[in-house]
Amino acid sequence: MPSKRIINISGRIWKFGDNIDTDIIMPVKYLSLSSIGEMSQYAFEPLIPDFHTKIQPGDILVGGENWGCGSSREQAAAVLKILQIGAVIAKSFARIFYRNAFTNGLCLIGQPGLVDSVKDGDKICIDLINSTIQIDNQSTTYNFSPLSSMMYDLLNAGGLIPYMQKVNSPNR
Amino acid sequence: MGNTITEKIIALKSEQKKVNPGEFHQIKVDRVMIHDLFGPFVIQQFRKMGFKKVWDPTRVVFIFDHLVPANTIEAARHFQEIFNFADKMNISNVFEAEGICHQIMPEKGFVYPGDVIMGTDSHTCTYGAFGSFSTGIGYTEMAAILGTGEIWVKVPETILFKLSGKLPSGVDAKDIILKIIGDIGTDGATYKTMEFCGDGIAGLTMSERMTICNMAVEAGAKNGIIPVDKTTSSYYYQYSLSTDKYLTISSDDDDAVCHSTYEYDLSKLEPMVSCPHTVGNVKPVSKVSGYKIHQAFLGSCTNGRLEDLRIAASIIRGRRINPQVRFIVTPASRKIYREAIREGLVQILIDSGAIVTHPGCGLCAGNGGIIGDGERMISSNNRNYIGRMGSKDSEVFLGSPATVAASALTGYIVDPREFIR
Amino acid sequence: MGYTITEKLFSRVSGRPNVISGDIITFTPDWSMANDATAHISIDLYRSEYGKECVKLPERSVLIIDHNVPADSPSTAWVHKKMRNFAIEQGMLLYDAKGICHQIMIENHVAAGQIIVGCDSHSCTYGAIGAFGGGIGCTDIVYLWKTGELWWYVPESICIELIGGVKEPVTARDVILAIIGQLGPDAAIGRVMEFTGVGVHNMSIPERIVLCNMAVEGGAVCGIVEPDEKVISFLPGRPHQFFKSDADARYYSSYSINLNGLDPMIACPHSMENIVPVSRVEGLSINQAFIGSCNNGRIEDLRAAAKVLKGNKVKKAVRLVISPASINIYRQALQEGLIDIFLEAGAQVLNPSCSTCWGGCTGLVGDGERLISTGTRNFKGRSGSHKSEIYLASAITTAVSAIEGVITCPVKE
Amino acid sequence: MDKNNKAHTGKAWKVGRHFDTDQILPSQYMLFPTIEEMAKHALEGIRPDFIPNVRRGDLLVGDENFGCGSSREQAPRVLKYIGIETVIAKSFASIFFRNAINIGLPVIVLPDAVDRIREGDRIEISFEKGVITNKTQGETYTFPPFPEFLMGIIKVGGLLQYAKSRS
Repeated sequence: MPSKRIINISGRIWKFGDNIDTDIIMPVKYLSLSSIGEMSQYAFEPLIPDFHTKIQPGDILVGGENWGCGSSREQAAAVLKILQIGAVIAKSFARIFYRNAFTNGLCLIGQPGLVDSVKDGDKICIDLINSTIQIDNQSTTYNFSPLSSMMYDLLNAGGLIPYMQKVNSPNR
Repeated sequence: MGNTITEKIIALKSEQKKVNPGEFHQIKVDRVMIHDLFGPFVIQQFRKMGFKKVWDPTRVVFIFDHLVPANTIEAARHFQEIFNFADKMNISNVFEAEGICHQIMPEKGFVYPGDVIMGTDSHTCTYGAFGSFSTGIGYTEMAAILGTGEIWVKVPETILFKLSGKLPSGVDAKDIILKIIGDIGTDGATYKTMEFCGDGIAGLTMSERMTICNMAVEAGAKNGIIPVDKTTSSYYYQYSLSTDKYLTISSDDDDAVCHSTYEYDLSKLEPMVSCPHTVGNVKPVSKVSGYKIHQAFLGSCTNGRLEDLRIAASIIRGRRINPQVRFIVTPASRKIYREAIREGLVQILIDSGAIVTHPGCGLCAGNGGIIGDGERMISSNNRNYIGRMGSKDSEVFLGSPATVAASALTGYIVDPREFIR
Repeated sequence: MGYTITEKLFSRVSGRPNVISGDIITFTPDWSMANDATAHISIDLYRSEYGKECVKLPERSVLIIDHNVPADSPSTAWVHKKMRNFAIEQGMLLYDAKGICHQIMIENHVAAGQIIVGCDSHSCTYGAIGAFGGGIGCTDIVYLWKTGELWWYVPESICIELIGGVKEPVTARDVILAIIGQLGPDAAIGRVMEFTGVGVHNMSIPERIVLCNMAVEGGAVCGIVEPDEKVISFLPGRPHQFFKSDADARYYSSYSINLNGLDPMIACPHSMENIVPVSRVEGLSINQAFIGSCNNGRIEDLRAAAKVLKGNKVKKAVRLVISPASINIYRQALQEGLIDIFLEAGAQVLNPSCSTCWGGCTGLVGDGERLISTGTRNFKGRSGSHKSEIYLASAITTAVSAIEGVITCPVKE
Repeated sequence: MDKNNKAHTGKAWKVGRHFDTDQILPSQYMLFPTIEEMAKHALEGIRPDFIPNVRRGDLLVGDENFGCGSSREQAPRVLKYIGIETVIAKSFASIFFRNAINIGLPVIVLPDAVDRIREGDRIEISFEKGVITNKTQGETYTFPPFPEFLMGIIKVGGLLQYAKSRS
C-alpha cells in the first residue's frame, strides 16, 4: 500500500454526454482478448476511435447522467485506469461501474453542477481533502460530497488487489 | 420502525440487529456465479491477491453461456482456464452450454429466498424474483469473495412499486418493467433497491417475476426484489428442488421507510417498447408501429423462457414470418429447449421460418445475429445500446415476446394485441 | 471411341458433339450458385464493372447464405445485406439461413444430366445425382452473370471401381477417406473421380453424396456416379436425363478398391495424406467433436450419431457440436426425436450452417485443442486456431469419441 | 506480368506440398470488406515472416497441389494484391488454377524449376519467351506456353477484361 495519501488530482478535460454505457467504454467483442492492455486500444471505439492515442496520462473524463450504465464488465473501469485516466467526474454513476472503478483505484466524483460549465481541454484540479474542484480561469469553486472512507481507502491502496495482497501478506 | 426485505437480508448476513440505508457493512455471501466471459479475469485477480484456496467450493458456480458456441479462438482458452481452476479448487459446479447463467442458477437450485448471491454479470439482480438479495459485481471483487466469502455493501434505499390489477391479454411482464423504466429513467433507481409488491405481483408467474427483476439494473438499481409467496415455493416443487435452505424473510413491513413509492394499475397497461439507443426511451408500441424491421430476436435472460416461447408460438402458429425478416429464437436453457421441443413449440417456430439456436446468451452478448448498417431489430432482450447487437448505424427496439413475434410476422413493429388468439 | 459421363455432359451443354477431355469449351450451366463466403466480392466486382445492368439468367442463379449464420459481426451482416439486395434487384433465387449450399441445391434444384457450377469447392457433390458439379471463383461467376457463359477445360476421368461393401459402423465416409488415403490428395488433380462398380451402386444416394462431396479433397474437379433408379426415387418428380460412360470410354487411370472388411478411417492433421484406420490413433484426448457439414450433416448421419448417443453423456469438458445440414434435416431430426437425444446427451445443437467445418464464425477450436470432425477438411487452422489439430472421421466414430473423450474406434476387436 | 510483358526480378518464397487456401487466407478474414484488409493476413498462420518482408515482384514457389481446398478467389486475389508476380508449382488445384488465370495472375506448372529454386533466390521471368532465369544460381528453366485461349485471358489482364475486349 503506498504510504502517501492522495490529496489532489489535476488534469485536462474530455467531455462526454449522458448514459455513457459499458458497451461504449469497452465493446463486448474485445472482452475475450487476453489482457486489459490489449483491450484498452479499443476503449470508446464506438464513439472515439483510437481514443488511446489521443489522450494523455492524467486526463479527466467528464460525463452527464448515469455514467457506466450497463454490464458488470470491470474491463470498462480497468481500461480507464490502464490508460492512466486521472478521474471521472459525472452527474451520476451507474452503481456497478462505481464499485468497479474504486476496486481498480480509479477515482470517481459525482458533481452535477460542474459538468455543464466546462468544455473539452479545460484544466481542473480536484481537492480530495476539502472535497472541492477548481477550474483554471474560473473563479467558482465546486463542492462535492466527500468520498466515503471505504472508497478513499481503496483509492489510496491502489485498488482492491493491493488491499487484499496486504491481507494475505505473510508479514501481516 | 420496520425494514424492507433487502435491509432484513443485509442485517441477517452482516450479523446486525438492524441496518439503515447509507451504512456500509461487510456481509457473508451465500453463493457466487461466474460466467465464461470473465472467469479467467477472476482467476487472475484471485492469484494476484495471494489467495490459495476458495473459501467454499460448494458455493461457487461457473457457467459457460456468453461464449458458447465458441465464435472466437480465444473463447476456448476461457473454457480451459476455468476447467483447470475448478479442478484445482474442487469446484464441481461447472455448467457448459447448459443455458444462460440467470436461468441456470434457479433451475439447478442455486437460488433461495433470503440468500445473498453475487455474480459477475449485471443481470444477477434477476434472482430477486425468488426473494434473494442478488447483484452484479466486477471480477476483482469476485476474486475477493472467492478468497474471503464476504463483500462490503452500502445498504440501499428502497423504492417501492405497488402493482395492482391484472394484465390485459397481449400485455406481459416485459411491458410492466419497460413502463416503469420509462417513467423513472435509466438512472431512476441508481444504487437503490426496486421492491415490487401488491396483488398485481402476486398474480405473476416466476418467469414473469424474473423478467421484471432482471431489468431492475436497467433503471440503475442495485437489486430488484419480490416478496416470497406461494408462487415462489411452488417453483421449488415444480423443479424438484430441495427446500431445506428455504428461508422466509417476512415480507415488507408496513412501516418500513422507503425512498419513494410508485403505484401501477396493471389492467391499464399497454404493450411498450424501448426505442434506440437507451432503455429509458420507452413508448407505447402504438407510437412506433409501422416501423419496418429486418430482424426479430426472442431470447436472453429477460425473455427466453418457456412461457415466452409459448407466447411467440401461439401468435405464430400456422403463419409464416415475413420473408424479409430473420427471426432468431434462442431458448434460455437446455431444459427449456427440450421442453419447447416436447410441446411442439420448436416445430411451430421452425415451420414459420424462424432460426432456433443453441441455448446461451447468443445475440444479446453479440454472438450470432448481428445486424448491419441501417438495419432495425425488435428484440426481447434487455439492452438496446449502440453497437451491442449490430453495426453502430443499426437500431434496436426492445419489446415483449408477443410484440417481437407479431412484428416478425408483419415485418414491421406492431401492437401484438390484434394477434392474440 | 467411347466417352465418359463427364464428356457427354459437356457435349450436351456446349451443343457440340464428341467433346473430349482436354477441350476448352464455353457453355451455359444449368445452375450457378454463390454463397456468403465469397459472394460479396462477386457482387462488388459485378457492380463496379457493370453497375445496374441485369444479370443474364437470374432464374438459374442461386444465392445462398450459409457460411456465417446468424451473422457474427457487422461486416458479415453487411455481406448478407449485400446478397439480399442483389438477389431482389436481379430477381435471383435466395436461400437465407436455410442450410448448407450443397444440401439446399440438391434438395431444390440439382437434376441428373445437368452441369452446375458453384462458388464453393464442394460443388463436386452434385455428381452423386448424375450431374456434373464444379467449383468456380468470383470472377468466373461475375463473367457468368454477365454473359450467361463460362469457359471450362473438359476434364479427364479416373475410374474408381468399388468392390464389395461396408457394414455399420463403417460408412460411406470411411470409404471416401480410405479412397483418398490410398490414392493421395493430389491423385486426381484436375480430373473427375468416377465411381463405378457394385460397391457404389449398392449405396444409397446420401451415401453417394458423401463420396462425391469429398472428391475435391483428392484433388478432383468432380466426383460422379452413373445415375440409376435410386436417383428418381430420391428426387421424385424432378426432370432428369441419364448419361452413362461407354464401355470403351477413355480414363486417365483406373483403380479397384475392395470395401469388404474396411476399417473405420480417420484423416490426421494436417492433410489428407495422413489417413489411417481409427484404431491407429485411438486414445488421443479431444476437446471438441463436430457432426455436420455438407459431407456428413444429413439425416442418415444424425440418426447414426443419435443411436450412439442415446442414453449416454458427452464427456465432461468435451464440446459436442452438432449442426444439421439444412432446415429440412433439422425438422426431420426434430420429428424423429434426434434433437432431444442430442440435447440430453449434452451436445450443442446449432442452427443449420457451415459452422465448425468452415471455421469462420462459430463452433471454433482454440490453441492447443484437438477436434474430431465430420467436416470436409483438416487443414491447419481450418476450424479456428492455427495451433489446433483436426481429425476427420465418420459421424459414428465422432459420436463414440465424444462420449469417451478420446478418439475411439467404433469397432472393437 | 505488366502490360508490356517486361521481365521482373523478384525473390522466391518457397512453401510445401498441398499448400491450401486456408493457409493463403484463413476463413476468419474472408468477410473483411476489402482485399487490402484481407491481404494483411495472407499466410499469417504458416509464414508470419511473409507479410512484413514480401516485396512487389516476388514469387511463390509451391510443390504439388498448390492452392488445394476451397474455391475462395480471395486466395489468389490477396497474392496479386500483395504484388506476387507468379506462382510456380509442380501442380495446382484446379479451382485455384482457374481463379488465378481469371484474375490475371499467371501460374506456371514446372516441376524441375520447383526442385531447383531455393528460398530467397532472385528470379526473373519472361512470359513472352517462356523462360525463368534463376539469377542467384545462374540457371534457366523453360516452360511451355499457355494454351491460346488462356493466354488470351492472361494477356488482357483477366476474364472480365477479356469479356470487355470481346464486346
